[in-house]
Amino acid sequence: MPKLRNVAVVGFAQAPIVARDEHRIATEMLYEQVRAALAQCGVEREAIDYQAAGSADYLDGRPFGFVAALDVMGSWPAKADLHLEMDASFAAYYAWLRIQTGDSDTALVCGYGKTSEGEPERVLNLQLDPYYQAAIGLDPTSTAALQASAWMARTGATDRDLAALAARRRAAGARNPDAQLHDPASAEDLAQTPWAVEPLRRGYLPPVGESAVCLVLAAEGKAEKMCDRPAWIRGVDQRIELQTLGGRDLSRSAGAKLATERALAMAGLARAAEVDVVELCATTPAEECILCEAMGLDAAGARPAINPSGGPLAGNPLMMTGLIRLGEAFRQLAGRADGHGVAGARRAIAHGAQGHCLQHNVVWVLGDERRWT
Amino acid sequence: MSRQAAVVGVGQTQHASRRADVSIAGLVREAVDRALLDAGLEHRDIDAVVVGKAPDMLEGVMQPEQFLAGALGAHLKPLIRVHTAGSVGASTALAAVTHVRTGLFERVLAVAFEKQSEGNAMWALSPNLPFTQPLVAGAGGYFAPYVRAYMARTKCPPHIGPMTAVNARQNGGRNEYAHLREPMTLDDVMNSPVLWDPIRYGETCPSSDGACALVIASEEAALRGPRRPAWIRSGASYAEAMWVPGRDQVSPRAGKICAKAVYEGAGITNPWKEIDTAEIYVPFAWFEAMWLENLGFCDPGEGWKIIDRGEQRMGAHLPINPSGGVLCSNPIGASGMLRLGEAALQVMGRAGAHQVDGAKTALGHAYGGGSQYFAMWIVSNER
Amino acid sequence: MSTSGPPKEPVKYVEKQLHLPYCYVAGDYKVRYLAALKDKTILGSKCSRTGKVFVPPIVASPESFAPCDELIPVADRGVVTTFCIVNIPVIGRSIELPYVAASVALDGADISIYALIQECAPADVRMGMRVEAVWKPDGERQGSHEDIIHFRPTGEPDAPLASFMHRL
Amino acid sequence: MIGRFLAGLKEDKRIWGQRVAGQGVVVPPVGYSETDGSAGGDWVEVKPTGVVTAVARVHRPIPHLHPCAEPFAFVLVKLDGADTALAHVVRDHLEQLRIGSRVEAVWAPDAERHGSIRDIACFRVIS
Repeated sequence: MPKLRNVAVVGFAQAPIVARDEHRIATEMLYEQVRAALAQCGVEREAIDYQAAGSADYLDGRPFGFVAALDVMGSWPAKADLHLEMDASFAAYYAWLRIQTGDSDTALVCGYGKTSEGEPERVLNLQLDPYYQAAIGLDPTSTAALQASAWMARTGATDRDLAALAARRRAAGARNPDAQLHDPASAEDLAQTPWAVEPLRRGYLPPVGESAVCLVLAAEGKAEKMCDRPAWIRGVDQRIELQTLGGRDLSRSAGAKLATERALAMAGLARAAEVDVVELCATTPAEECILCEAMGLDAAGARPAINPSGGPLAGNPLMMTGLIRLGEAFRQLAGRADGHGVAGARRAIAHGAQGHCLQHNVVWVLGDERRWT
Repeated sequence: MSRQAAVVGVGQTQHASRRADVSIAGLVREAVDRALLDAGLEHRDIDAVVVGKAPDMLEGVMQPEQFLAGALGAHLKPLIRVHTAGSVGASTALAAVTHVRTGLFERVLAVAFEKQSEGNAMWALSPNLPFTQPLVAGAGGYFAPYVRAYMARTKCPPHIGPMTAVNARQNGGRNEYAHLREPMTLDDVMNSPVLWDPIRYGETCPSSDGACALVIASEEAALRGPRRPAWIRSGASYAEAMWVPGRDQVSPRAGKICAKAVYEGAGITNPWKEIDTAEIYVPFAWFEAMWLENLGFCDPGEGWKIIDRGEQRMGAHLPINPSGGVLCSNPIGASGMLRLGEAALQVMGRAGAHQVDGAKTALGHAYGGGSQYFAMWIVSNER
Repeated sequence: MSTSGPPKEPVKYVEKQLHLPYCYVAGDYKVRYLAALKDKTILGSKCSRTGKVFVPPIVASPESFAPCDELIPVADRGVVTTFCIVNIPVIGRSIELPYVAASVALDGADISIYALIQECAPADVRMGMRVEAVWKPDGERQGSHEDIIHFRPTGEPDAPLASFMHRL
Repeated sequence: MIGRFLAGLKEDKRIWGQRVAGQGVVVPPVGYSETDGSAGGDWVEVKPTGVVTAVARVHRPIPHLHPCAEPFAFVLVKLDGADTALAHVVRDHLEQLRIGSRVEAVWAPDAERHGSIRDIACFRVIS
């Protein structure tokens, strides 16, 4: 392992997730979050020397949608920059790499996009290979249902188990002011909701949501000045898998397992269960259970607390859901989670994902103390 | 933390208006296989993959790197997908360099591609933004007004663009991978239809299918490789906002900032004297003169004179785009990486029939958006 | 089982027509801008730090990073800073070729808009030419960018190059 | 590879897989191993029958996206002789469909096979 720099999350601002913001376009939503995140850190835009963003043209419904975001990220004069056509959690990963090279000390990481303007079921069909999988009309809910069915068949899990997990996340979401779903719902109620795509019920899935997110990273030396309780990144790793649904064991997440092992090793931890809080980018209860299995966690356990924010089941703004997990981990460690705070949280795992059936996973391990001396 | 990185493998496809013989994956693998072969490596030697391409609308597949992960040998590896408009190929290569310079990765595969024949590029590049009158007709329609402004500002003669195009074709004729290789005369260009006045057909890049792949390695890994690598002396990518009052799209500030960063990083104080050849992103012939100024090879208003004097031709003082450049091959997403890869081939001494004699230091450059994104590197034959 | 493989002559293409509906939010600033067009008024937004005016209105100045919190009218006339004459068609566009797409700096605005120049031969359009908006008649304006049919020359003397070269 | 596989569906109503490193017989084939990136190997014909490994029942199809207007199921089918599963649909006798069900390919009529994965119209449950 090469010598690494201690880098921390020092600021995080998120627009509350809503079904549709009727008043603002995506960049207008983002501008406020960039300002808010900088204000948290007590700095002006000039203090940040790198910027990275994640978004997708097809969700914007236009080519080069991300170019307009430069105008609200403070890109004047020109800033060292990279845009990733990915969930913004991967933009954070890249910004972390960039700080590791020593070329930058601080970075803005932005995620944005108005999912409500398009029809994600149709749009995300286009992520699949055009010859075999997109051509038969698969949509993200159907691929998630295929995955859920394979997992249920292997583990013996039932509809009641999915309902129970969804209900727990709904209860947690009710305590998070930025979550989209605020009304708790019992497992019984959720189990009565109609099928979205069987074996997934509508009550188990997040509705279309949108937000805008800005997170600030800073290296040791600057981080302490920008935040009284920085969330130090102790380990991170990301892995993609082959896409073909029938070419991998859909009931497991080999990528999340490997990324977790590598991130934990970097962090000097033996097991994921040694952390206090876990935020998982799981958009169905089955995905959450698959991730827990991959990471060696108990999805129903009390500690570590899993998705105390309600997680994506309480709000899933595409292209930033993963970055919000990292932001939530920061809120927990920095004592800024308020109503959904986990008492005494000192270590956290944040997970981001994109693609059908958890194709691509990034895993962060954070702590309230520096990793490297 | 200032670790060095080097290019140890370069691969590119045959570029053509339609590569009907291969799928998207086949096209990408043609470039990757050549880059790996060049580096004496196999997929298993690669620690991470960085993929770049321009708008997904060009092929009708969203985030195609997801279905291409298997084709790229990326299964269970780290991968990121970059999109920075026209500069994307170059910023993809630079993102791979970042990976290596962290010390966490020994060898990273950078891949960029476009299969423009599978969609309608003119449509995909003419965004009908909501609530706005759709007037911009493709990239040419966007950039033509700034070409006009350049001509008005410098009072240059009208043959500069055509001369640039003729020279590009001459160079492209020596590049076995180029899409357009047939020579053109000044009259051919002057008499070609005016598509977006003042830009003529003959001054315009083609629409190509193509891919490029580079293997970027750490210093130790590069020294173990079978060939002499191209050492990456510096690299930078910058972007600037669009609606800034007075923002100069003829010579954008972001381009100057980025150039300054790579020159400083490489210890270059006089680029005209210290750089032996440059591959710069010229999708419309007039941009060669514009970028020569923006990149600091001459004073403002003097770029066209370099071309008029022929100082940017093969065998002259500073050969520009010995490969023929974007004017001869333009698989959009790959075009920026081709510039950086061609610069690397020059300092490796392996550019074949379009090799610049004795090239030791080279610039690779790309730009994108409304002249907002810039990505460049300086490569050298010495550490 | 045979191992000879499938037919040697491959299927060459898989065709797909994409149909993706989108429904865009205009945003409050753009809503007010579009509504004002009905009254033959072009609104811009003014930077709270520099006082510079953006048309169409945007919520923050990309230059100063400060909010633009005031909407003010600008003139419906200005100067062609630069332009191109479009001679090739785009799928789904109905404008007759050739047409002039110009950057027009409206009087009172600090950035230029894209505008269609008509009522003169394309060859007669000049950098520096003064132009004005041609509005749809009263009662036909819908509060959309189509309320301005195009721009046309005013006949005023051209603006000198130096007066607009810094704001193409 | 993809083109020849599709030609097999269109012209011969035969399903071909490819034996690749690390994955065994891959159906449908892409010409390379998706696990290690190595280039593909021999063609192997597989049977039009197989076993269902995953089921997603669509009760309310999405117009102009899903392949039919009536309720149906997306399935993954591991065809006999294949080591990977094919994503496809089952349209009839959905009440009999479950993971582990045996199914067989139903071919589109000759005039409606155009060289696409949908030249297999759907799968039907046979046990």
